[in-house]
Amino acid sequence: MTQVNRLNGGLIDRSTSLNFRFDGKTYSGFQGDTLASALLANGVRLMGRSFKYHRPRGVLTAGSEEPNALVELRSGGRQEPNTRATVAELYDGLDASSQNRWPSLERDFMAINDRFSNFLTAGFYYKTFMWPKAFWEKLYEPIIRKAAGLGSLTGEDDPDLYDKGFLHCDLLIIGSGPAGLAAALTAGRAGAQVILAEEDFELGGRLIAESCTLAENSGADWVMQTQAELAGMSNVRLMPRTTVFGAYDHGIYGAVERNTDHLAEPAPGKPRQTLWRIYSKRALIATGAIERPIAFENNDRPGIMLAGAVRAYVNRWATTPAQSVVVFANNDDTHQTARDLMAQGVKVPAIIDTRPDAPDVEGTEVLKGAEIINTSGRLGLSAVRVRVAKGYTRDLFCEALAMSGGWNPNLGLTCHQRGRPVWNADIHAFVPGEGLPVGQIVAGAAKGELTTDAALRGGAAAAVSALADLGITATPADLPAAQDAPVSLSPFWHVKDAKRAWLDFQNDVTVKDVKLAHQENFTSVEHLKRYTTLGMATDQGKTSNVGALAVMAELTGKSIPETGTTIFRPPYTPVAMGALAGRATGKDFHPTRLTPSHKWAEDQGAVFVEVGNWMRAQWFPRKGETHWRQSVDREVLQTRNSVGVCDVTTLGKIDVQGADAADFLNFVYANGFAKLPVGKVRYGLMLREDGVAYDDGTAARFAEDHFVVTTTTANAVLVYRNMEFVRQCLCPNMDVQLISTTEAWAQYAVAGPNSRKLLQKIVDPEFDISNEAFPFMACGEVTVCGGLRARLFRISFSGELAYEIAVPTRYGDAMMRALMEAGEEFDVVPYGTEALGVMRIEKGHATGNEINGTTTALNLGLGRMVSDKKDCIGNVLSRREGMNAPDVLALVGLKPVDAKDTLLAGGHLMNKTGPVDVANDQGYVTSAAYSPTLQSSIALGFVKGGFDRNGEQLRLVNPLEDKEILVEIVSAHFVDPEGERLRA
Amino acid sequence: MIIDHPLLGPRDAQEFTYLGDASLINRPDWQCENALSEFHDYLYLRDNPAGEHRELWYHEQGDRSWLVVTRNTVTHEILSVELAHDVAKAVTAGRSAK
Amino acid sequence: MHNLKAITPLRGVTPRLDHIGTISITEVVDQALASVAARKGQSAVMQQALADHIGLHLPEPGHAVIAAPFGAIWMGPDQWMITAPHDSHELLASEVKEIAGRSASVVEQTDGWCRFDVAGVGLCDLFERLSNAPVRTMAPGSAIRTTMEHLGVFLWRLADDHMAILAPRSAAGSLHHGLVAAARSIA
Amino acid sequence: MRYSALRILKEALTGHKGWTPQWRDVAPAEAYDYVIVGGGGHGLATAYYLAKEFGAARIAVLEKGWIGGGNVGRNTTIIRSNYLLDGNEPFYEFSLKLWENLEQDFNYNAMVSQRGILNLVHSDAQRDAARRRGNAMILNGSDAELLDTEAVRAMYPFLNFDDARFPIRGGLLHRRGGTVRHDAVAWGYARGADMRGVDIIQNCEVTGFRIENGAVRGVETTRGYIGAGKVGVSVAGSSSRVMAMAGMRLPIESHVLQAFVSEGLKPFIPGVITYGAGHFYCSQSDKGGLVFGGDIDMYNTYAQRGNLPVVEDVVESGISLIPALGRARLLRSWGGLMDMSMDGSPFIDRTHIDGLYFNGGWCYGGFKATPASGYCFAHLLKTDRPHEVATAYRLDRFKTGRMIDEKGQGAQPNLH
Repeated sequence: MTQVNRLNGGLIDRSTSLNFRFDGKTYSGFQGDTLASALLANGVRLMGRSFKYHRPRGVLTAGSEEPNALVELRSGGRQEPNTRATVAELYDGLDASSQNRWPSLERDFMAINDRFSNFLTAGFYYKTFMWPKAFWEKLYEPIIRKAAGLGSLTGEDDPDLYDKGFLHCDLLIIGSGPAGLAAALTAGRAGAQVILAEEDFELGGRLIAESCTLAENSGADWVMQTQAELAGMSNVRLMPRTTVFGAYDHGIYGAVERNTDHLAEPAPGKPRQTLWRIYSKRALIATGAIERPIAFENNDRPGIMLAGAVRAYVNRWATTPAQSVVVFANNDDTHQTARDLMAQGVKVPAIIDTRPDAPDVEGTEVLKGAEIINTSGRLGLSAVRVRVAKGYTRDLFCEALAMSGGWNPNLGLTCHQRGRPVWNADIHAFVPGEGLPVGQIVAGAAKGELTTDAALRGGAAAAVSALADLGITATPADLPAAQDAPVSLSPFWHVKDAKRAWLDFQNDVTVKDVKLAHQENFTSVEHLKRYTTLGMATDQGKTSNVGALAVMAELTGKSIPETGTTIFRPPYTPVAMGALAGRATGKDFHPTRLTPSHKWAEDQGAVFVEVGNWMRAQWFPRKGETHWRQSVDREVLQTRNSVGVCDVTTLGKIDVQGADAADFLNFVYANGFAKLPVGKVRYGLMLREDGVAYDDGTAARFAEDHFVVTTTTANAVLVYRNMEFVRQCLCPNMDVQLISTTEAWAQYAVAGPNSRKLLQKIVDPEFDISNEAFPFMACGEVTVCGGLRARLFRISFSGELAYEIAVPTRYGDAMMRALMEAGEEFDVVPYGTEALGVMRIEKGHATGNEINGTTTALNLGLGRMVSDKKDCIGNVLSRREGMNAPDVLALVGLKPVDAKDTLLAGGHLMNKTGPVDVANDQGYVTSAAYSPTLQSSIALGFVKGGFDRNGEQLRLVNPLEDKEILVEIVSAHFVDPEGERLRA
Repeated sequence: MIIDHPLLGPRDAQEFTYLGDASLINRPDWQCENALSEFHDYLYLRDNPAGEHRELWYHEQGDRSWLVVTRNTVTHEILSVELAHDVAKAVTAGRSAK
Repeated sequence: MHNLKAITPLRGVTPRLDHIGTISITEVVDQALASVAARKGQSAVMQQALADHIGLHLPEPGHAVIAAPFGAIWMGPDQWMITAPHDSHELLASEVKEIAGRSASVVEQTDGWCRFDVAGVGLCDLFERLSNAPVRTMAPGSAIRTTMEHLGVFLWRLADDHMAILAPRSAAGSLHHGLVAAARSIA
Repeated sequence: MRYSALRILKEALTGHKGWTPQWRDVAPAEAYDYVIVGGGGHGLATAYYLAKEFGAARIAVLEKGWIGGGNVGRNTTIIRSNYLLDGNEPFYEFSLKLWENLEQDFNYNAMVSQRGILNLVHSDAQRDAARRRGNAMILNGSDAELLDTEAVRAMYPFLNFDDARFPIRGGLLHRRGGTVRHDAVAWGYARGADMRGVDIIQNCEVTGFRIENGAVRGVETTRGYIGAGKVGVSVAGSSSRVMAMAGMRLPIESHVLQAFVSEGLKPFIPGVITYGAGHFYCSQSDKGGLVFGGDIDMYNTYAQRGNLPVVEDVVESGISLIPALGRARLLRSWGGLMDMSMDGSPFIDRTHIDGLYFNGGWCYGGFKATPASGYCFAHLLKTDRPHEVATAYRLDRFKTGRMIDEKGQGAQPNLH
């Protein structure tokens, strides 16, 4: 197909021809085209369907504010719904499809909605679909959902990579039109660190869209020359294809750079897009202005476009939307559209100007004081009906209409921190008002400086003043003379008495909908938006909000600023979610922490489990074991019968030193630490200030002024943070120093009756670790394997005779191998977290399942640990009556009455008789396991008043899985309740 | 947000962990007459002002300092930043003077 | 002498080295670390002792110094990390404690950390994709503790084209993966 | 006016001339028996139930801006009754039952859609917790099902099952949970209350309470003094500010929760999914936007906006769970002020001032509570006794040590 609407000139590269497909048809365009410009060049006007009425639509704009021309770009996992054809850069092989239509764009079955539009007014759905009750979810809603939505995701994983990064600058300039470029030149020459971000792939803004001249040069030439100078400055970073989408606190801006969207696909390892967090000392909003349409009957047909967009297509992309274009405007500015078109030989049958005193334009007729009252053409404009000043109507045949109701400063980024725009009566538009984000300034059309000359000079001046704030002296760049005619515009928002005149094109909100909202008292702007869905589409109302506000102002009899303002929230334009996630997805969602024995465990074929960010060995299957329980049972039994080794490095370790270290721990822990002898370890329980149990662990005293504290794996970071809080904020006069040593030491539990014998082969012989010399709860520094420094603790989580041995992490792998080798004669087993869990339940030790943030020391059976003889975190509030009632939950052991039954954590406990209901609820099971030692399922749980209920039978109910069994309350210490083994 | 650390200069608030009202430094005396009531008010009640708020931030991914940041909760403007350790020392000094 | 063989943070027998584009990423294992934190009111005494004995003048906040074979990085108020080659100073914490005596709390930190040295002309491009540190204005001798790839790290600028990263040893694999991915992205 | 399909037909054929305001704009009267401060979902529902269920009259709702402009108009529209603790679950189950009949009750289609809520679990410990919760739900008359990985896959094949950092190991499904068109809830209650004679007064900010001899007499407002027999305050994120005018300090902090919506998409996610290993939950609106959120911004604030790190955190979680979302675009973000309480649970209680009642501390769970909150607050205002499902929501529970701490995080509001 030939490019029937391609003109001469433009900024496209005609030497690079590109083939592309739209809805299965092949077309060609040039390097520098967008999908929209290339389609227009090929004579394609119909590009999409509207959201609600499925009206045929073509391109309205030439930029990111486009509401109509949305397509699905690419396919498979790369399919990208709702892509604006106006910003999609053409590349060879581009494949796009229209969306929100069935079966085809030309024949869309859902266009039936348009026939019923009179019933489908704003908010009609709030008033119906309520009967019969069940029909909403079963019938109406599914139909509505299917019809709604725009493009589709395939559900396939996005295969592309996304980067994230951080940039710092003195001045961030957003927008590279005349204001932005003038500011960049000024700031760049002053030596400031400058970032110039431009959402387009070309710098220049309106300068490359208009036929204007700057001094003797064309606007485009000046842009090229300026760009070349800026590119040569090391202190200036030019960032085309970069959309600054959000203004966040303290000068931080979010931006997305589209690195490879203009290519068929990214090269391997290269990102599709990069999310930049830009730290700016000052930010200049030079985002230009957005043209506004006029609402009139059937103003939404393909071919009806904004006039500024038409000029952009003509001047930049050498494309006309059609061979015959009518112009409709309320301002002088727009007349240039006709001149630009005619200069390229495009027919302009007439300019329709709403102003009776509009100037003449050579080469075409200006219908003054006229307005368009209807249009025709099913899938594209074929004619407009004009009511001329004298009142009679005239039909003009044309395939395109260039309309303009004036320009609105593009002030989205000024509103992101609740800044409210104010009305400027000179230009009949909102301009940035008070409450701009700190450090933000505005220049050019975004500020309401609507001439090229004002924008250039405003940009330079803004840069000078912004840099002056930072102590950098700059002088305004010398700038060429440019067009400086004042804005001549007479406000015109909509043609009266239209039946259906579109304000929000994408969401199909018409003037009539605004009237209905007014009639039903949705007059507040926010109510109007929410009731009619105005401005809620993918363009966020960039072309529609102010027009609707003007209509509402007419209805309420108030002025526009009295009626309200419209503000914008981030993001400025929609942002690909992939970019916001960056590389932190999939397996890289969180860092992975590996234990010192990980490599060795992998060699053993261990099964790993995520524990926070750690990967820990869960069990170590052996040949012939087909079920995890076989492995776990073996690990438990072998540990209890001989010896087992477990990597416990993940437990938090905090080194506490200083003259007041003991007093400090005495305050942090509920139980006493002041009198712990050197060379001893003590179990410690920490409370929160509200008296609820927080964490438990041990503290080992290596010297008068030196402790090593352990925390649970889950709370390592929290406990450290809390201890720093106590140290810095509550006990600022204590001499205490803290540092985490979690990762510095590889720590292994060696447990079982043969653990001492095994360790005697590892610990160097000069260290006596006999029961007498190194009794239960002893600790000390030793050397192992011929001289390596190590720490030894005689502590036990399993309830067996047990130790923990720690060596510098780099030797952890070798240490594990040494333990296994030395333990061979005892048939040593490595055990994982499952066996660890089984043994701690058998022993009745509480962990995170029991210390769950709602349980107190009393609940845990540790009430006596909370000393009332000293001050400590949590002791005062632990005395509140509700936490000390006679029937508080108490930690108990549970076993099935019928040994064959299995206990499950999460089941609720009911009295043996009576109904199964909340009133009868006695507690719940926190942890359950099969105990190979007892050859029975066992559990820990909380039971109301459970300390006195030993021997009582309860029902363990699990209605969720339709299970109920009888259990008996027993001591939580299933194994060795007297603690003889661990002291052996 | 950016917090101007007294020792390190401006740092992204993302490096910090937020705790809450800086009055958490003023922990009551455990042996005072109305200890239960004092601790209740200390731990649970908040001024929660719309405006200037003195609050605790912990530079967890930095130098591990606790900071007292005075910030406007409406505009997010930060008015001053102090080391909490210094603030706490002043509090305890004031207490022993009494 | 003990018979235990060390492995590297990336779980190799020898340190890993990657070249991607202009960037080289080197796993550094010959580094011993010890933290020193001054006891209450003893900061001056401690600093003097270190200066006198090993010529190490502890740096200001946000900085690091080298007094070969030793180095020091500021960690927090009255707290520094001392570095030295591991092969010759495996017992660095004991050495430092010997010097500082009761003026400081000294803690062995050697194996709490992994270290990667990144060098190459694309250094700034790489690090601005990884951390919020103002890498383009970060002078040699600065050391910033911040986050990278969701990890708490030290970034120590050794030269214009040379950065050392200290990160928790257990997450060395994740950090290395992030460095390599960013290097590929800018290659 | 009663809404119906027939009515729409009639209006369509007669040029839509017959539609009347959905609520009247009225000037405040001198005095009311009941003044509800706050024209959000809870305040409007309170007025509605006071008039409809408790036969009260002379009721006004005072709103400083426009009704429904607070959290009822800026949330992620989820309704559910899947709480763990006995202090909470009966209340939320009562609320869900009210939702189930709401549209017929107030003759407004709020699009209550019980699409099902799936809370994913990623570890044995999470499964144990889900089992305990599911059982608590069932014991309280709600519904729950425990799914294994395969059952989750059958429902949501596009979740990340193969390359996940924290693999999906099942989920707790609550079929009666779902979504509601949030704005319509405010409008439906407003219209229903208005029809029953309630005065809804917009642009009327309360600036003080008139309290004499320990009893409230009325409120000072930007539109003059309004006398009141009883005053019920229901102002969510502004709770501390408003109650400070009565000299009260509350166990509440104000925080911002951001929420997000994607561009419109053809149906993709049928129900509500909550990620168990990151801060992300998501559903899809009838218009096609994916509505999602995560965690609060963590610092005290009265600004209805958040910052970028939380946006990134939420989306990282989202794409880790649903890798196909990478190509969808985030369209809009907004922030709601959350009245975060010290244990994560709300208050519906009298105060020490006679005639002054407080409803707040909803954290980010206020939307789903709207009907029950309104109903129970109306009950309390009318009878001076708490409704039986709201007896635990007392202001003095921290004094007595009877916290209702679902998450077990203690007295740190931003962790709830």
